[in-house]
Amino acid sequence: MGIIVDRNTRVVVQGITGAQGNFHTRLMLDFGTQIVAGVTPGKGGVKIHGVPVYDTVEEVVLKHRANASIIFVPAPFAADAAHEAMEAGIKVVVVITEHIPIRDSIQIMAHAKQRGVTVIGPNTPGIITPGESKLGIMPAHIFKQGGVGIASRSGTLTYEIAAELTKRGLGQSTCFGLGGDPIVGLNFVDALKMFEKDIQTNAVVLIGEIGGDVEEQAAEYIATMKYPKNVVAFVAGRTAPPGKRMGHAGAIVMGKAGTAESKIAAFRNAGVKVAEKPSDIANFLHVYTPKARKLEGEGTRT
Amino acid sequence: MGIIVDRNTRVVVQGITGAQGNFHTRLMLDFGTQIVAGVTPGKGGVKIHGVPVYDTVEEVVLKHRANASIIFVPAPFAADAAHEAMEAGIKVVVVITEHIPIRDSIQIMAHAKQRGVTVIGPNTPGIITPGESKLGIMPAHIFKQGGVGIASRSGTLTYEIAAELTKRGLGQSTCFGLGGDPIVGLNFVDALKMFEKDIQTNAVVLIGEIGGDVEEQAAEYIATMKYPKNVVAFVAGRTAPPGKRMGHAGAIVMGKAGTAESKIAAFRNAGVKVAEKPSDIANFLHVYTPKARKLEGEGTRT
Amino acid sequence: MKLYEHEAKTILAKSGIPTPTGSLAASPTQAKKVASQLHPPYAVKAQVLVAGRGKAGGILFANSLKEVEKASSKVLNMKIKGLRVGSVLIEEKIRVKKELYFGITIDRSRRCYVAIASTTGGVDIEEVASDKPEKIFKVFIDPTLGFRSYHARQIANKMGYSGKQMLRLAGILEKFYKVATEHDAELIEMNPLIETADGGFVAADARLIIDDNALYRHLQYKERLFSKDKTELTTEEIRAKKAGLAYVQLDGNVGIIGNGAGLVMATLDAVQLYGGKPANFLDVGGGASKQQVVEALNILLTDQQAHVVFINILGGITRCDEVAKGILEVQKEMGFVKPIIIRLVGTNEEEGRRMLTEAGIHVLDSMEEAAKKAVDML
Amino acid sequence: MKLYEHEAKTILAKSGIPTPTGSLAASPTQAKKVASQLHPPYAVKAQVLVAGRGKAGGILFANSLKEVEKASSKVLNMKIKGLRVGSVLIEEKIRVKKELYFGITIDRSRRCYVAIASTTGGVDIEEVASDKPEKIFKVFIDPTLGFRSYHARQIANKMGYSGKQMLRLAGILEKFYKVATEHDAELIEMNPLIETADGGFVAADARLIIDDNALYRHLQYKERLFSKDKTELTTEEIRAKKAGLAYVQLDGNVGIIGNGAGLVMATLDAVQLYGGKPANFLDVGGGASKQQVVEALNILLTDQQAHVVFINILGGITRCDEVAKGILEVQKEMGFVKPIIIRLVGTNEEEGRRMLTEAGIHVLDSMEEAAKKAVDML
Repeated sequence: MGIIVDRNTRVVVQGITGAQGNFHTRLMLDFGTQIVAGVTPGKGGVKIHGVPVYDTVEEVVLKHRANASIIFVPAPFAADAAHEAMEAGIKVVVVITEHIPIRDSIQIMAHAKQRGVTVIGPNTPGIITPGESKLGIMPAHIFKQGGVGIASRSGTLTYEIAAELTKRGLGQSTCFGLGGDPIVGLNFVDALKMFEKDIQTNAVVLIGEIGGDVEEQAAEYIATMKYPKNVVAFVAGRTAPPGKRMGHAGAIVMGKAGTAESKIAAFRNAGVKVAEKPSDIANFLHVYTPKARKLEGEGTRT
Repeated sequence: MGIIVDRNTRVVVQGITGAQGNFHTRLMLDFGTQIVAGVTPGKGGVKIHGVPVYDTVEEVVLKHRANASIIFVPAPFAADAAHEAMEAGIKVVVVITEHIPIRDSIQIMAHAKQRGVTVIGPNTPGIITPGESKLGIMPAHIFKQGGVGIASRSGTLTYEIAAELTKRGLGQSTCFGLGGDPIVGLNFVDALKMFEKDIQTNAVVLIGEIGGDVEEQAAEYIATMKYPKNVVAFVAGRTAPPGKRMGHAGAIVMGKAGTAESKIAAFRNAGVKVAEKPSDIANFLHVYTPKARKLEGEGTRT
Repeated sequence: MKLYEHEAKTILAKSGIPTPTGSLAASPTQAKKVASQLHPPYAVKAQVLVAGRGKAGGILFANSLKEVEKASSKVLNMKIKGLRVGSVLIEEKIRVKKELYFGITIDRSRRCYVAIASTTGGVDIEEVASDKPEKIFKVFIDPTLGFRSYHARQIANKMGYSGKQMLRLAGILEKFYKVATEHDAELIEMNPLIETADGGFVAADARLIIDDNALYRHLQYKERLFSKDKTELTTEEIRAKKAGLAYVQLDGNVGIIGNGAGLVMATLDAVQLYGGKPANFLDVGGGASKQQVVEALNILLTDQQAHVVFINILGGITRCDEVAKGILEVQKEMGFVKPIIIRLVGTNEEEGRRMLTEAGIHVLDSMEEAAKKAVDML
Repeated sequence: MKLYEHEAKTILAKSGIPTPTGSLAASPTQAKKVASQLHPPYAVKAQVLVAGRGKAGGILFANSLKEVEKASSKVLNMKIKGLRVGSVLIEEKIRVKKELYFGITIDRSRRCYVAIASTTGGVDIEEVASDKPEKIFKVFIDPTLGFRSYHARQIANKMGYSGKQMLRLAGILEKFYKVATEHDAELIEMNPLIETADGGFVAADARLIIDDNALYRHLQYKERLFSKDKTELTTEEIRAKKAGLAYVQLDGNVGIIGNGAGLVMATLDAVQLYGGKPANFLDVGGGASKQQVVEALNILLTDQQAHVVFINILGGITRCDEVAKGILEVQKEMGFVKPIIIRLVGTNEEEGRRMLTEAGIHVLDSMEEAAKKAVDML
């Protein structure tokens, strides 16, 4: 269970022969992800960690029935790789690559919408359903199977929070990064909808940051829909000045828009607990999600 | 009744202030078509034959609830006009304009598919549902309300055949021209499907010509689906040499593809009567469509 | 609008696609001079705007400058499918490992461009498509996506190439698509696209037809629409084109004028049905002016092959009185040098018929009757 | 990457969009010379890469050449939001009938470009959007269609123009969109776009920010990424950029280094929560090398404002031993001139901690504990 990816996800790694692709293919295989093939144009025929490499995604879908892709292709070619995956019939595309031009990302998302493809990223650490599948670059050992769904705009901060939850006995259903760019495939509302349907998930953690308004949208959704599961939020960037990009291309306060204050206020108005510091999240979950503790016992098959 | 357009069709004329647009607006109004407005960029505010003119289709849809458009805009701007109509929410777009570049037409059709818009043309005489609505440049007096649906790849030849049918007492449900270009919005199979559902239509006439394979597709459809209504076909261009465009951009035999022989053979194999000359069509209809005669009596309210 | 091979190749070369080294020559002496800058062996290729030039002897090979001169002289004196050869392209002959095909054209059913590749090149692709469909690879191009580099790689891959050679071929295909869209190509081909002995790829022959309707976006070509040297049209066809008439010369004996492409085709068919043979297709179009009718009639009256002229007008936008005026003007100016059969119905029919009848010209009602009569007059 | 006003205007002018007549000057004398070629009155505009220049006195008007010289001298001696004014743009002042706004930027929620227009120009568009939303017209641009001429007409129409003036304005907006896409604009604005007394339109001010990630497609701009004169960055920010570090200078007293944008932001927040004030944001990114750690530390150790440095590393791709090596190298080369608090967990944690502990450097486990301690050290 969990959302988007599970033990049946059949993964193709695009850009598998690059340094990053190669390295993380090994880590994903170690984790148990079903990697059925890799693609690097011009390198078809070789093997990487026992995984067969092809020239095109089309072949991989035909021969190995891949249904998800993780992209490590350099930015100038990453959009093309995403389009290739989508046209070949892949329904989940995780774009790890950062620095993709916005214009390219806009086209990726328009294409994805046409074909009903779920895009995670670009500029995401990926997605992990502990105990089942990992399409990403996150350190696997800090996660453990359980009932907390995490959607985040940040990589390392997610690890910080997930590690703390795990240490405190709160396992995770699925954790994923929306991506640090201004244009990404999923937002918090998408995440909330999916976590709502997932029976394994009994609480949701949203890790936001300055820039854009996905936090405000999520708050409105939670309030309007009387969201049935416990939600805890954290928003990074309270000290960020306007007009400056804080590392992520998408983390920027424009005038009065996209401030941490606005997001925190929106969450609080919607009745969502907002943590002042990462360690508070586990506290809130322990207090407000009694069911969360029950499911943890099961979360050890990893 | 009839297909695509009827007495409730609310028409905007794009390019209404041009010579063609102006002239045919008068003829369409005379016929009784509900023309709610015209559009010519930069001419907003004037009136043509009492019809208010606007700068944008968006306004017309808002203020006059137009749901169909007929386009007389010159070729270099016609594609833009079609996109404007579709984006404004118009669901039937009749493109009279000829000489639209193929690349532009391809984009029009892709956009139409996305939005579920019916495009007739380009390079079409338009569509007429006798007694109800006419979005086109065909002479109205040769048509009469009745039970024969006509879909045609040619203008004048349609008039020839419709006039003969009318003279012989065979009225028409709807007549329209697919358009003389290689890329057009509707094909014969689309026409057959719509005429099948239309209770007024009891027989269908398909007027084909050399080039492409919409006739072969129609024949296959009729055979496979055991098409329930009587179909008579005519194919122009038996004497056309390969490699030469016969007036229409789409009327060209490429090597061995698109010949009249191939089309006639396909129809005959599918059990469709093919007329050797235009006057045979009425003969075939009289012999094979007894019901056709019944409905004619009603076809006089024009 | 068809471009010459050498023009298409110049365009391809500019966009970075390898083409054979060579240049154009209009005389045997010039051909020899061009060849003297090249490495033997040489290819001497007739520049004509019709297909099937090879079979007609329009491509010769030469090993020496003397042979180039001789071959050029031969080719420059040829007529291919009725067209005079005005120039030859002298090129270095390529060392062929394999002949491939790559082209982009329009798929009418799917309403999109289609890229077509084959590992059997240098021959008619339609024949390959019907005889060995397994040797044909197609990509239907989604207009919102275009032909992307992965499409090029998919094709190169299916053609059996891998590694750097696959990437090299894919790179060429991608550039080729760019040429196609930038030129509004209705058809663009490299046939053959040659895999050379050293593993490279060269467009040994190229064909490019620009969508006539898009010529307003390509003004450098639009100018020559009416130039005989630069098109495959006959003098009469150019004359008709200038007058805004759609005219195709055929080899029968009944000259035909009508309005509307479908109606004119049906008129040709009817004439043949009754035993005649159409001398031409001539569509005056919708709303023809008196002057266009005059021009149309003049073309057919001076056509020695057409023994009878059959005018078939069904007026919609076209006005019968305007057509009648044209006919009367021709009668007055040059007289009818051959029998003319007229069928005239539709808009302003009465006025038109009255004018003609008063001038002693008989007018018919039925197209089929008129066709029969035209054949009877032969 | 931000372009200067005069650069953006040159680009607009090239694409056919009217801009005021004028030229750049780097000295009062040169300014006078430029003005001597123009008609009075004149505008003297500071060229700086920050917004709010008008309010800061960076735009002056002049009626004579003498006044131009004086105004230029004044402006060229200014610092605007900490940036020195290196040049002024001297232009003919435009006779204003109305000030409009037109811009194209990114709509994050709808995942597309958005064209924004307003009949209230010359002011901050975000303020107009919140105060008078009825004065704002938007077109969300479908990436498969683009911003077409009818979109431009819809906007011009809603802005209240009709007839030829509407078409003229629409033509400018269409060209503007073309500039936006051709330059991969993240934000492009004409603010104000002026309707002149004679009914024309002139881009009186222009702003263009190119998407940094797309600079590989715009190599003429990419070169200057690290040039102080051509960016709004401080010396330290350029130094960080060269080293591949994301660095933003702030005005607090606790220097902060971390890995991952979200974690570093959270670290800043934690420092503030415990009563400190962050001196900067510095993200070494994923998989930082020893050399990057050295560079990061050097920047903070030489920052006079930062009294304490807090290093917060949670190793994923980043290896703790690599970070430790960097820290040790700095310690050896220049010594720690101020207190350093280190939190180091994750990949190769044990090795990293061992190395630091052996060198006598204390390492913490918890980010919050470390933040508290850093503040305590102030």
